[in-house]
Amino acid sequence: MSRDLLRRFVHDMLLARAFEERAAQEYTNGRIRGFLHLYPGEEAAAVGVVQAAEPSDYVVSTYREHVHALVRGIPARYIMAELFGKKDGVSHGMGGSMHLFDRERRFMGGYAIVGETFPIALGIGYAIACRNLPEAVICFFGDGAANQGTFHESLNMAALWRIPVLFVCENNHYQIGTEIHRHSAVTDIHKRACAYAIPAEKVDGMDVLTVYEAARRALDTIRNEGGPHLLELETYRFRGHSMADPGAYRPPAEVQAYLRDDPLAAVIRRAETVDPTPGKHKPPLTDAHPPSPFRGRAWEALGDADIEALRTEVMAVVDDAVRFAEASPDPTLDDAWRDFHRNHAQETLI
Amino acid sequence: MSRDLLRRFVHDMLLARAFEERAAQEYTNGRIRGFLHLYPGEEAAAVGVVQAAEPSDYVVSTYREHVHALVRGIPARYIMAELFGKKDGVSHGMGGSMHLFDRERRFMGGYAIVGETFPIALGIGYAIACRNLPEAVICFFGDGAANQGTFHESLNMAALWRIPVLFVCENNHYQIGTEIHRHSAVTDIHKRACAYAIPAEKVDGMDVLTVYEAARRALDTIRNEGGPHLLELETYRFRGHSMADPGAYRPPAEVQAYLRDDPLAAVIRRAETVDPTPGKHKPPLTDAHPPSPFRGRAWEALGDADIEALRTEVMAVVDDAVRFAEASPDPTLDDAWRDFHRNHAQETLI
Amino acid sequence: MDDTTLYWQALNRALDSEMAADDSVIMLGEDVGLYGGTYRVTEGLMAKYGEWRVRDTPISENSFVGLGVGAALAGLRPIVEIMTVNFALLAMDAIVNMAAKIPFMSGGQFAMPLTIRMPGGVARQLGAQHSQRLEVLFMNVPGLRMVVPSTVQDAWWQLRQAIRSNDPVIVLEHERLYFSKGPLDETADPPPPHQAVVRCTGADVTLIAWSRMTEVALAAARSLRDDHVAAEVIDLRSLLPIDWTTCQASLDKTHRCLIVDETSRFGGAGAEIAATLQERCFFSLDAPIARVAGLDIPVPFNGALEESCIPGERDVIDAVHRLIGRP
Amino acid sequence: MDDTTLYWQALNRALDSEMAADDSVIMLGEDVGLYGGTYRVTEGLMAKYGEWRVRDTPISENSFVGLGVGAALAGLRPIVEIMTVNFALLAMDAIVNMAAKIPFMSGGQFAMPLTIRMPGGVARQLGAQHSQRLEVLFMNVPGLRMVVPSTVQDAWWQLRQAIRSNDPVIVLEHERLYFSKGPLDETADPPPPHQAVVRCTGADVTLIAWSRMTEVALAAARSLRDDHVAAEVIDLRSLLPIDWTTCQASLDKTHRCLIVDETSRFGGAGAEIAATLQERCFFSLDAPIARVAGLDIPVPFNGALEESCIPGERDVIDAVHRLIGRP
Ligand SMILES: Cc1ncc(C[n+]2csc(CCOP(=O)(O)OP(=O)(O)O)c2C)c(N)n1
Ligand SMILES: Cc1ncc(C[n+]2csc(CCOP(=O)(O)OP(=O)(O)O)c2C)c(N)n1
Ligand SMILES: [Mg+2]
Ligand SMILES: [Mg+2]
Repeated sequence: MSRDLLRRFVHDMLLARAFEERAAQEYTNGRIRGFLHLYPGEEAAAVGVVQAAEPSDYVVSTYREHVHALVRGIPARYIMAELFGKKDGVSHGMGGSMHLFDRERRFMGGYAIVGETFPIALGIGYAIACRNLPEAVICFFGDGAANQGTFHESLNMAALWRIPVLFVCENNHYQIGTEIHRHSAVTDIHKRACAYAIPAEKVDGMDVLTVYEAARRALDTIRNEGGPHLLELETYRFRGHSMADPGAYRPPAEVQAYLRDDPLAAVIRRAETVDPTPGKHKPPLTDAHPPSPFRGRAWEALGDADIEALRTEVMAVVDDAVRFAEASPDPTLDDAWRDFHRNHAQETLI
Repeated sequence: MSRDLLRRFVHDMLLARAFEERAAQEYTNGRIRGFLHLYPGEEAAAVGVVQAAEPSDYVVSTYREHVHALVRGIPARYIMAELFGKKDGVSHGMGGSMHLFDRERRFMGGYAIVGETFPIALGIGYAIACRNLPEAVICFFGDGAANQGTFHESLNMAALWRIPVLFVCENNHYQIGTEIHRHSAVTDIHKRACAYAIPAEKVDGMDVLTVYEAARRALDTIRNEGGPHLLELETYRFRGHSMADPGAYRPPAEVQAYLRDDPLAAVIRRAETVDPTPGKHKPPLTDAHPPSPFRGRAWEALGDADIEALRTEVMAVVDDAVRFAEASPDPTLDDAWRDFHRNHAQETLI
Repeated sequence: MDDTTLYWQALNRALDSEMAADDSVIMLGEDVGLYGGTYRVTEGLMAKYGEWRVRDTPISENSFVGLGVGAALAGLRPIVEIMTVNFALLAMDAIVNMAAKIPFMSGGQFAMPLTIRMPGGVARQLGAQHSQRLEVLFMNVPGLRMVVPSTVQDAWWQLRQAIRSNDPVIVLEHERLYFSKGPLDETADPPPPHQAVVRCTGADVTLIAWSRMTEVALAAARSLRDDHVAAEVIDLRSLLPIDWTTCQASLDKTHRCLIVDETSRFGGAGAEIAATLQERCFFSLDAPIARVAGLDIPVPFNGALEESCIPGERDVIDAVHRLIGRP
Repeated sequence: MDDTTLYWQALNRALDSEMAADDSVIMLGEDVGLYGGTYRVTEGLMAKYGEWRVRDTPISENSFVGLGVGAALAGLRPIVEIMTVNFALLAMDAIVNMAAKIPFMSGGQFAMPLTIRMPGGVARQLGAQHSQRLEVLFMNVPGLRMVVPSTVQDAWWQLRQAIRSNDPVIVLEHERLYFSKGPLDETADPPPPHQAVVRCTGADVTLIAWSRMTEVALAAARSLRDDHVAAEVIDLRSLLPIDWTTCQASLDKTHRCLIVDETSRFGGAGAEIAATLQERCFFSLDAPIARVAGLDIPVPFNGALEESCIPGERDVIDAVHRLIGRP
């Protein structure tokens, strides 16, 4: 684990949090409308997994995808502009919050019908396998999505033909207001992969390093041995399902408990105190007192000042994104028709 | 195992075979048209399971359902008439071979879209559970159907709410021309129930007694403890998928091997030679020579004459069925409209 | 009779009253129970009737609608809520291949007392996947019925009628109507569920609308009155079947007809209305039957573009002017 | 140019020629590989192109059509066979919510070179669930195209054009056409895929048909000639979009129009045709646009009843007589 990577994680998680909180504000201000599904609490999932991917890998996501898009490298400006429905939005204001697409960065869309990410990822993976390329597809989905028929259908095909897809379940325990024990007979989503003989594991989705390492391992296996893999990340959303949902169905004590487990606070704590390069040190000798994993501030750790600088940096990025989105023009109906017809404009048919 | 029951099995299996072979003939004669999916080879499944059910249980089946209907007690006449598309058919000539319905006998339909039996059975089971009745639903499906999304969706709900459904997979290893290893990543269908924590087992689907006992046990559990159960019956269809399919994709050696395992021949052999009331005898003492399960003809077994009589009986039933079907009039368009409007004719709306 | 009932409240009371009246009425759908329904329509019912009669489901549309079909076969009267019509695309097999066909395929042995509730229409910036108007998916399916209540009173009447019907009935609600207000008389006798109603009389032109477009048509009719154009507004109330008699009577009087259709124009719901009415009223028409309808494009997210994709008051007024040949 | 090609063979050659020409063309569906397709359309292709390009799928319609969508996003040109249109009801989410919308929702970033092949129509006693005509399911979906070849030559042309298109194109074949025969010229230049064609000229009445109904209309036209009625038969060839120009030109000449529609009448495909043509041709029409169409009932299994549920030559002749006011 290099210092740069740790820095990267802290940066991404700060940016993710700041971006989403600002989006919430802009929604309250009435500058964003429609459904707005925010990600606070789940940042370690997107950051850990997407950072583990290569630029040549593909990412397929849901309606809760701003952070996946951000971490994938889509500038905050274009995402915010899309949330505002503006012409410079990443989908030209045609898609909106739930439908971010970026062809160049292989960000293959946010999908708003639960369960769509499975076949889309399967198809992209099929194209990869067909051509025998060393690429993989990352397919995000929620715990609720695991009950859609496409989960089952797509996992079967992925296993059958050994398609390089990393299925990533962001298990936040809720399908809107329905807690997982009330929507699934088997609540360990990764265990369901047994029905398709797909290797699967569950890891702590509140810890970005753990997520990153698990994703890395899974992607290595996919690249070396082929075939799909499933990763279940246990996580939690701090907010309601969308801006329209106060989340009243959750016991306050539950929310409080998870808030104490905030993945953003955790990564900062870690960055400030844990030596990010354990490999360089010898393992501690056996001792009567088990050695503490904390060493005080390690020489390669990030200091308060570093964190502060990152905070300032992401705030500037988000401010800039809002200014940019505001300034961007509304698309016209002509723009809409042009986007609609773009792909068959110069089509030659035989 | 009573002699009556064994006799019943032999009778049903003979009838099933004779009915289906005759239907094939009538198809060749041009008196039956459309898709015709026959059952020879799989009789032990329908007979063993449906005989294990109570009259108050419900049966839901597929397009390959003539034998389920016969065993359920629908007279061969009405089934054959339906295959002929006649007015006295069990569905009045409106349904056809794939859509046999008999409300009175709780035969809840043959469904021609693969995967439909799951939600239908789930819904009937829901109604039972709602009212807390000691009834169960038997839901037939093929190995190919296990890849339809509804399998997964419905099993999850059945497990979650403990719905009394016995899911019965007739695993004949083929989805039309696609062998199971080419359509399923996990070919032991019963193992897929692990994804829903549904108790499941696989038994020899070529042996009617085994099937009957497994179904009985499963239904007992369902009635006593609630919740669904899954039974996988390993079987084989001797014919092509439907009359339109010569089945050329199957190696002749494979077909030959299964033909030697004919469940009809097996039950007759057993009826003639095996004591059908093992409970009455003491277990054999330990011995250097393991005792043979065969005892020569036991006193309660069926003799050649009994079998011949049954053969004659079922032939007469099938002949009668064909005569009846032939004689039955075609339904008129008025009949069709009447059936179509039957249920809202006297409707009172508020 | 009070004047302050919201559309969702009328639906909620209709559900409550039918569940109270008949034990075999059950309800299921995503978040209909504990959460009380995305649009509050099922609020309070789980607490009152218990989880076996008000069931929260997993996200498994095809199977839980199919569950409703099976339960109807076994004698319950299920009401299935699909959260929005857009997800009905996942349940088409259950609706079209099962619910609509079983009663007939069984030779009339089985009834299908199934109600499927769902909101459709363009709401506010929900994006292309969540802004569909899918009326036509069901209109061409013999065996189904579909009601499209536009008022609070009709929401109350038509939902109750749907629940009591032995046919599968789709109750197509509208996301932008849930919080609309109107009078509700719970004791008044309803018209038949498929009967159209004249919401405003006039002799110059007939506007035919349903669901939310009724209020757009009525607003246009009010403005047109200032231009001395008397528009008659028909609210179809049901799209399957359609009450041709009421339409024909109006066209025989006005000789001109404009259909106000929120679905995309090409192949939309308005097509059947125009096709049948031109056939029935050809010789009394002074002009072709016109349609003002949704644009043939997926709905853009941008708010202004979204509005311009569906008919508004101005579009209706302009179309009427074109139709009657005034500038 | 030979005269003995079967419709399925033309499709088979079209697939072969496109797969040979372009490595990115792949194919998938139930039993398309080893089995060679239920109607032989894909015969021999797996042996030639291998299983990665000709893939047998499990029974998972929504996901394997969705697979096609994903593969198209990643640069392949997938051809998905749905065994019959009836199973498309399971794949509506992939077709309507994904394939039709992604190119637009992405602001035009992605093309969707996806072809979906499937047979529709009433075949021979397949029962209500297997006898659907679902044209309208797709007509109201902006972003899709749909061609409906009625001849061997068109099967060859239009399938190849579909594969080469960057839009999602539905190729709606017909179960009763696969074994019909006709001439095939593999070298001739095709008209645009959505252009309608006049199959037989006449000045008294225009019959508009597509897919198998074209041959029914043509047979009726031949019989009508004996009654001294000259019917012009238009084969639409495409239902999305529809070539209005060709239709309008004909109606301006004949002043009468009958639509021959195999779909159920109410809300069927013919509705849009009638609705638009009465609008465009109102002042040149001598009679309302008429439709002869499928009955509004699920298709009964009984063979004679089945036939009486869809238009036959006699129905067309009778309707023409009614339309031109002769007994
Ligand atoms: C097919 C479908 N059904 C229902 C919905 C409405 N809906 C949107 S999000 C959601 C819950 C999804 O839960 P989960 O998959 O756990 O994802 P999370 O929102 O928790 O990230 C539901 C029911 C939908 N968008 N699509
Ligand atoms: C949804 C759907 N897809 C495809 C078909 C066509 N089809 C009919 S039977 C069948 C194979 C089913 O195999 P299986 O479930 O194993 O049952 P079996 O025929 O072997 O009894 C297929 C693909 C169908 N009827 N429904
Ligand atoms: Mg969740
Ligand atoms: Mg099978």
